[in-house]
Amino acid sequence: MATATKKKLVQWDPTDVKEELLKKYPPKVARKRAKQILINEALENETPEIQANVRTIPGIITMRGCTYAGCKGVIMGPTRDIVNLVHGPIGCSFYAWLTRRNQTNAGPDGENYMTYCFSTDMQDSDIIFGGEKKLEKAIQEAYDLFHPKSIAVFATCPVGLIGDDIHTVTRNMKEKLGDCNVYAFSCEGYKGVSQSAGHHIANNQVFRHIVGENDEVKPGKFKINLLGEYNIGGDGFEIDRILKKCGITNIATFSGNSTYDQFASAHTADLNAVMCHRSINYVADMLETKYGIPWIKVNFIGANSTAKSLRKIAEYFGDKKLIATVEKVIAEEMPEVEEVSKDVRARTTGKTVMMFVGASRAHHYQGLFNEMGMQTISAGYEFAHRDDYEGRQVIPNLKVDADSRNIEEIEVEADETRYKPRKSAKQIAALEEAGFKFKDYEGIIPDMDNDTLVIDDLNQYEAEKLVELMKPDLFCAGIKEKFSIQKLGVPMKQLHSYDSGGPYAGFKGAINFYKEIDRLVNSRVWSYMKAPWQKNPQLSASYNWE
Amino acid sequence: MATATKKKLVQWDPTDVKEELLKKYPPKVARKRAKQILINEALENETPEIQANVRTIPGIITMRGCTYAGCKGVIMGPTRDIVNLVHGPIGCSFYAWLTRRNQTNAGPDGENYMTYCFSTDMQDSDIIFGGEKKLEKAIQEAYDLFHPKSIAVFATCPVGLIGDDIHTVTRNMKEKLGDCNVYAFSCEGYKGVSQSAGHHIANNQVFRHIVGENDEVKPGKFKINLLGEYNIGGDGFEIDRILKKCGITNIATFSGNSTYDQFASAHTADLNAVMCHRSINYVADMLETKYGIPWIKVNFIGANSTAKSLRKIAEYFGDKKLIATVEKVIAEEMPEVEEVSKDVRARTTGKTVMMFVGASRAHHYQGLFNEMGMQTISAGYEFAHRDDYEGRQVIPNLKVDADSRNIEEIEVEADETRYKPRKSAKQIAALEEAGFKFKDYEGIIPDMDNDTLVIDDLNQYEAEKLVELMKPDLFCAGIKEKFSIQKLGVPMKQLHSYDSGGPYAGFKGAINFYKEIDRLVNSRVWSYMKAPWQKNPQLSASYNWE
Amino acid sequence: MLLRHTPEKITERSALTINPAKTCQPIGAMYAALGIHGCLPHSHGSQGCCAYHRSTLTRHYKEPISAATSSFTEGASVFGGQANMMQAINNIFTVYNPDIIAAHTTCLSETIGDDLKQIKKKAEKEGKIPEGKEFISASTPSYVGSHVTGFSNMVKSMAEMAEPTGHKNGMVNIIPGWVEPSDMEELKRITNLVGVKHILFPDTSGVLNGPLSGEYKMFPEGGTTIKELKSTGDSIGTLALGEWCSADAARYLDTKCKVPCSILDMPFGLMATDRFIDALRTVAGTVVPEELAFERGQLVDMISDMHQYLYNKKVALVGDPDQLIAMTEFLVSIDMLPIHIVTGTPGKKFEKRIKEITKDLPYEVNVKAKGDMFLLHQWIKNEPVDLLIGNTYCKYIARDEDLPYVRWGFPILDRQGHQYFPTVGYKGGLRLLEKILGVLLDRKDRDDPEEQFELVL
Amino acid sequence: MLLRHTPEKITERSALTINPAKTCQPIGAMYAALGIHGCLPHSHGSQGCCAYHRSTLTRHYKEPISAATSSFTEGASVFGGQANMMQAINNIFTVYNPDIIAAHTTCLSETIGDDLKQIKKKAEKEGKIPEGKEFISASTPSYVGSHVTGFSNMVKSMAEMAEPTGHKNGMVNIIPGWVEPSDMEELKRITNLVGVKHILFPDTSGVLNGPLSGEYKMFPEGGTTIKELKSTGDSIGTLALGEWCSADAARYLDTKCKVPCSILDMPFGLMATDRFIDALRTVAGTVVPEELAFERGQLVDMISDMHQYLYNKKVALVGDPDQLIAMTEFLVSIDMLPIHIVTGTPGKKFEKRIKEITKDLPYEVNVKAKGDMFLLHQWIKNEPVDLLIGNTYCKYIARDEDLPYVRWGFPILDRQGHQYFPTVGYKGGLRLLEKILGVLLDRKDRDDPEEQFELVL
Repeated sequence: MATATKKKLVQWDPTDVKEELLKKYPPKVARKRAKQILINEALENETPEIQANVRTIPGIITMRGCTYAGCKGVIMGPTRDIVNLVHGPIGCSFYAWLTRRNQTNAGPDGENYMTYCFSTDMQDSDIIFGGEKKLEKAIQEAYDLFHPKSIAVFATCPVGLIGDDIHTVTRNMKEKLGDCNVYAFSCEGYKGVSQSAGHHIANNQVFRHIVGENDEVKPGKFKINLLGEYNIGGDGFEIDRILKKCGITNIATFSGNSTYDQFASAHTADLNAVMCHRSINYVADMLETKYGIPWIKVNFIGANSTAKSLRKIAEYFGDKKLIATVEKVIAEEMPEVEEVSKDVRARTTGKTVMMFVGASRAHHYQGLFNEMGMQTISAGYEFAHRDDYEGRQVIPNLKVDADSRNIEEIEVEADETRYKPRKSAKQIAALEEAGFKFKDYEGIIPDMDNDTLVIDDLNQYEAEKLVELMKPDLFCAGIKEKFSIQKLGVPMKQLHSYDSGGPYAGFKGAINFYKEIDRLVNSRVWSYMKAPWQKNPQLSASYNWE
Repeated sequence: MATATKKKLVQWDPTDVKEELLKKYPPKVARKRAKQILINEALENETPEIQANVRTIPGIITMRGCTYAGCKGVIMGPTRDIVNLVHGPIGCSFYAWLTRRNQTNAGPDGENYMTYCFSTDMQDSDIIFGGEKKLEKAIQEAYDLFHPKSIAVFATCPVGLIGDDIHTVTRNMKEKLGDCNVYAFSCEGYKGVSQSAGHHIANNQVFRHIVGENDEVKPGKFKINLLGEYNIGGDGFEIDRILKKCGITNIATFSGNSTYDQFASAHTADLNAVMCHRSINYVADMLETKYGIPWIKVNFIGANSTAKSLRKIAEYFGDKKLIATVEKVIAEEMPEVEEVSKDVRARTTGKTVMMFVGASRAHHYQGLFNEMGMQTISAGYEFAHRDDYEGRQVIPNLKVDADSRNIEEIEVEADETRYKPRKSAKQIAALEEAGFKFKDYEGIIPDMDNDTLVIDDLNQYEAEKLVELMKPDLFCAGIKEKFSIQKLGVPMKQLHSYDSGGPYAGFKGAINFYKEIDRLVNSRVWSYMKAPWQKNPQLSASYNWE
Repeated sequence: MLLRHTPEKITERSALTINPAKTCQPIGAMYAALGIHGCLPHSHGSQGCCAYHRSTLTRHYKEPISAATSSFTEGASVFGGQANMMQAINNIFTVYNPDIIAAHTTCLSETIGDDLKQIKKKAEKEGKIPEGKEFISASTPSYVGSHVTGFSNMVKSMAEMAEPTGHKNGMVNIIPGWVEPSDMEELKRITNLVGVKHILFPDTSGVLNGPLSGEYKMFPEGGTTIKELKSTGDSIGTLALGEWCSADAARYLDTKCKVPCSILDMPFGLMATDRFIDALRTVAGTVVPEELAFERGQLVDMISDMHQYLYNKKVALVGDPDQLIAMTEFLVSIDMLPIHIVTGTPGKKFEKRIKEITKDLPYEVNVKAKGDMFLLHQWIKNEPVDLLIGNTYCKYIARDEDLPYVRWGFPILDRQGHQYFPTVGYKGGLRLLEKILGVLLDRKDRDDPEEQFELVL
Repeated sequence: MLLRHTPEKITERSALTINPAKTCQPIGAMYAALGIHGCLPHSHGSQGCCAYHRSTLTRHYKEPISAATSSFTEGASVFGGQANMMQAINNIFTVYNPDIIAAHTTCLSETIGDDLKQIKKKAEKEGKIPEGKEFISASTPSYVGSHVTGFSNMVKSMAEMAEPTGHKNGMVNIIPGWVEPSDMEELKRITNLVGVKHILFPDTSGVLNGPLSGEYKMFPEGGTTIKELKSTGDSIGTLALGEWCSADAARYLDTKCKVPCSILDMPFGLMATDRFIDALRTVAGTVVPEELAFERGQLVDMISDMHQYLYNKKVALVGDPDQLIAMTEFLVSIDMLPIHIVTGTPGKKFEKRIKEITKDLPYEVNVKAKGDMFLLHQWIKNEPVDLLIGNTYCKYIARDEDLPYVRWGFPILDRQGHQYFPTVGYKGGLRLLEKILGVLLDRKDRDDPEEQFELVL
């Protein structure tokens, strides 16, 4: 296939680029953005500091969404058997209806409400006189129609402002209905500075209202929870396939392809494997404090990371047979992966990519691109905190600002009856001795090359400038960014929804991704930008008859 | 539904109309056409004479097709398990490929070649050096691929001219292949004056090469053949449904939904029921002469005609139980028919129709239209002979012209071993005594009102004039005529292929037809001919704001 | 089954909406604003609204959708969003430099009572709005009406830009309503053919169906210019297409600027297009060219040629009021049977109008305003149809019930064409017929028993 | 199965054609002749030929097709058809009064050696051809070439009407080849946009896509006029679209009238349209307007937006050489894999050209000229495809093999649209993409397991 030939700046100095990005801003904006744009450098045993998780600047076209989106859309969206009822005007529920590509498999006749959109469709009268009665009635109508095991209520902006007490309403309805767990999320869109606050609110309530509800012990020798995996494009299916093949039991995924019962049983697992550090690391902490389940950071994006993560889990359980099985599985899966990567590398090596997504993928996918010989020349997160950039060591000295202050932190302590350390202090020490890292995450910065640009909360204007100046072969972000980038003749891959592709996690996912990126960066279409009469406008003096 | 309001001539004198039709013609053409345009009148025990089955006038846009079309397309087309191989340039075979809507039911795995198109695709070299070798090879290739029980070869124009001896080739191949009956039809398009010659050529060869090939006696108490029914739109299926319900066994249909074996066994039936008099009455005669099977004219178009025909068949067999069953079946079927006809009559009564098709439908369908209260104001045939207009009594004194002379007539005599009169002379006499009519057909003219116009071989120009002058509510002919008529704002129903409808035969067919005609003549679309600004072009002086 | 929990039995719901047939006002205001040349729409609320609207419009058009937001924080929600808006105005003009900002409110800013008109005054006073630049706003509370209402409100704000000079400009204002860029293009083509000088607003053609050429223009060539909008008050009259989408703006120009108006149906199908063209030539005193009569005749021709496949086929429809009214009339006019009709937008007028149009059908017609797709699906389960017409969310019903299905309306997230090929006018009617026939005949080809499989249709 | 006797095993056939991918010359001559204004095509042979051609064209266009025939009898076949032709000429001018008769031969009249040119002389001598009326003829033996050849031969006869005056007329001749009326309309629109004065012949637009208005015109407004045809010899050059359909006429004008010509591919798809437009502006020295660049950009945009659904999809194609060459190039250009390509029309050149276009495909490509649909079906059984493109006869293969299928080519007997919506040019490319994506995505929506069913595509 013909590759579009793009003129690369022979050499670009990152400081020039940064200057370019800031030049046009009003001083106040420029000062703020300067702290969020980092030119990476390797420092002696410390990581350069970046400003993150701060307010979006009004009027600056941002990639970010709101707290409701993070709570209802991201965290609770993928759970199939909970009726997610949005309390508010119709829009918020409509926009979160089936738009995130998190897949679920309810089987031929299992419960699945993900294809449905539930709303109280608040009208002006509700705003004026309050919406609690309507909410109560809506819960009753949902219950009468579907008899679900659980109904979750989500607040949108006006709810908080008019003071509907959704938690009381849901508590009462839970009592009234008896066999249905009803609870609410105060995830009004104006809270926090990004989706991140919504993740937090969602996870807190899941922990508070669902986790621990079912003590029944599930079968399985090596039981883990997978935290921060949302089964976009079937990622979770592929990871579950691999875990199963290794003999590892996944008790609960938070929250891809999940069910109410998985959450309820999460406390019976023996290890928490954290995929997306940002959206859920605090849940891992709480599960450890309350139930004694240790957690480790894993990454199933990229064949090598997948292998590494499997080995890490096996090492944790320290079971010879498990370790052997894991090695066997890796040995089985890798050949096809390597065959395909070898094939595509011929066409992808040396190509450059930029990534600005979420708060883990911009990091995780760098490994996958490396496997294709592609280099990440700039990256950043949409809603991360400093620890996602610099590593967890900065957590203690993160200052809590006005916006974070109101996002509830749950204080948990060991459960009287159910706290049970999965590893003794001695075992833990031994493992750490051997270099095994618990609750450890170093962030994106250390993994990136010197002089690459790390940019937090990149906006539309900066994205366009970056592409113009650095001419990457591929740009990764979300749907809002996709087409303005492609208008510039640069292929754009969505790493939130994966466009139409996936799975990209695990071994088969890696293969899918190699092929998809090969398709994108080598598509003939990028060579069609100009018409012949635009390429050579001057007319041949005489007619060119055959 | 809104009916298009059409201005009818308050009164039209048929002589004026006829004059109008002829006015524009060159004298020679006018003289000829004058004989083919008849103003119907009721005469004392004789029928007015019309000229028919004469040459089409070069340059006058005719509805007629050619001999090949009548032979390959009409007669042999509907037979599913014979490989119909066209010897000639590609076109003739291509145009006869699946275009006639005669349906067949081969079951899930029966032989069915009707969806295929076979041709020798003659090239100039074949024209120059002769095509016999290629034909031979093509037959062999067809045999090797499909091993059919029979292969039929059809000659197109050049074949006769270059003198390919297709009959010798097929005779030899029949011998060579052994288990495959191979024969040919000299149906070059230039023969005769219309499709009619092709019907004749086809039927002769079927009679000569297939009929009588299988003496095995089929089960069944009342065995008939149905002659001249081509299963357009499933007519034959409906007739078979009714016959079966009555306990009458249909041995062979010539040739709708037919198989080679049906033809081969036709001589074992006890009665020939003739639908389309024109295309096949001579086969009925031959079957009687050679095997002693009497024939009667039937008509399954229209519920009343269907009932009449069933009673006639029952009367022929003279079996009490059969007569009772037939009455029972009619009693069962008629209520629904009458209900629907009653419903549509409210919208169709008084509407007028013109019909110019084939050589039986223009006659048969008048009964069906009468059942809807519609009147036929002009009708005629495309390729009929005088007896189809005036009745069989004229046959003896039909003069054979140059074009008919070359269409072979087979001389048959009683079969030494297999001739067996189904009824004794005495029985026949008794039946006739009781008013039962054998081999009788009175033609279309006696069934039509005075002052209606009977027109043979109507052409495009006359059709347009007729519609302009007489403004019928419906016009029936073929695909070539359909859209020029509809452009005039008059709905047009194809009575060759039924457009996309059918079956229209029998009881269920009548119901289908009532509904279809109701749809056509009452469609809203005929009221949309003019735009508002065309209906009232003058502008309101002032702007018409609300 | 994708919608496996939807029961055939219909029970009354007064508080719970399931599978809505509408969304909220702001997205309509944003879409309308994109029909002004050089305009940056602005969402005055928390940033999620803006993100959602941009995403939905992007998925529908596969085009970049630029819009800014006031990014409310909790603080702003308590103390008011004025500061955010002021900051936004400054940043927008500095960084993106649009000709105009078209701001709309949200449930959030409406609930706390922010007044954009007053904020604009303050911005002007403080010189935050540069010389020659414009700022307009519409109040679009999400808890009133629907996306259609928001569209209408922003269009009305455009009309409010009118600056009558007292001298007629010889133009006819045409307010197309919420139709596709391709439809707006076609409306201009038709109007030009009738020889009527006009101002069409809003006009998203050239904005949301743009080329891929290696350049990115945040503000493409297309859109109604500010100059045109200001001159609408001098026009000789206004043709507003669609009572729900366009009437308010037209009536405003009538009352405030004495520009007479006529409210027509959206020109989908034969009759509505006839009326639109007849109105054009009547108000402008021009003659309709043969070319349009020819296109009309082509549509009538295709209706007659294919009538047997359309006749008496039952149809379920869901969408927005103005579109459904015209489509229902079209379906009735081609002898089809629209029997289930739902819009999520409130308005009893709608049900009344549909009942008028369908009064001669030999069938009981279900129609509901402020209904939802859950109800439509239940109606279909109770009385099956031959065809379903609606937006992309209908695909779940279509697959479960195995229905022939034509995508038409907003949003269409899974097929291409709507942004390039019009469905208004006679040519649009041909396209609608082609699509309807396509799915009906595909079904016939799929289901006909082999002995009835047809070569010629 | 509809084609239940078609075996997967491919055996060589040298004498038997099964399910042809072509038909005979005369129908091409008839179609071309309908592209002359006021023309009555005439078939010199037995009346069946004319009946078949009229029926096929009628089923394809759902329009009246008027054509006359010499109605050969057995006698005429022996003694020659001159008398019939003379009689026909007289009757035609008397009864139908066309401006011109365009007669073509058949296998019958060719075999017996009738010479229409000589017959014309006789008719002229005997004053059978009225003052100001024309009679042209083409030799179209059915046993040579295919329907495409017949089309080309009649178009060449049109070129032979050229009467050079010695003064250039500033026009460019454009010979569109066998495309739909809608395509010819679109070619004129594009050419006008580039500002090139032109004579397009033949031109069936306005002839075979006519309106229903209550009137019947045997000779509609459309078609290339005799005056234009006579002046083609004074044009500054000829652009012939399609080697098979249009080159002969162009080369005739070149040799006989010194009108230089350039033979291009038919402008289906991006590249071929690029070349056509570039040739237009080059030969006429004009500038391509932004409007066309915009349309081009829209096509490129849609290719990029939907590339993931097109990429590496295998396609089987059957049709006519010029169309297949352009379509194959288009499919390759959008990263699809055309792997089985059949035309019934003879010509090794065709196979050579297709092999060039597909040389970089990571796939063995089957291509055959003078092939048939039976072979195509066998190829598909041996190497299945994701998409089938061809005329209506493909529907039997599509149903048996359960293939997504786009109707394109001649004849299309069971769907509407081809006569109204072009597939040439950039807009035509958008339509082709819409149709291809439509069937591919419909299949995806049909077959995706429920957990992978997608809202957004």
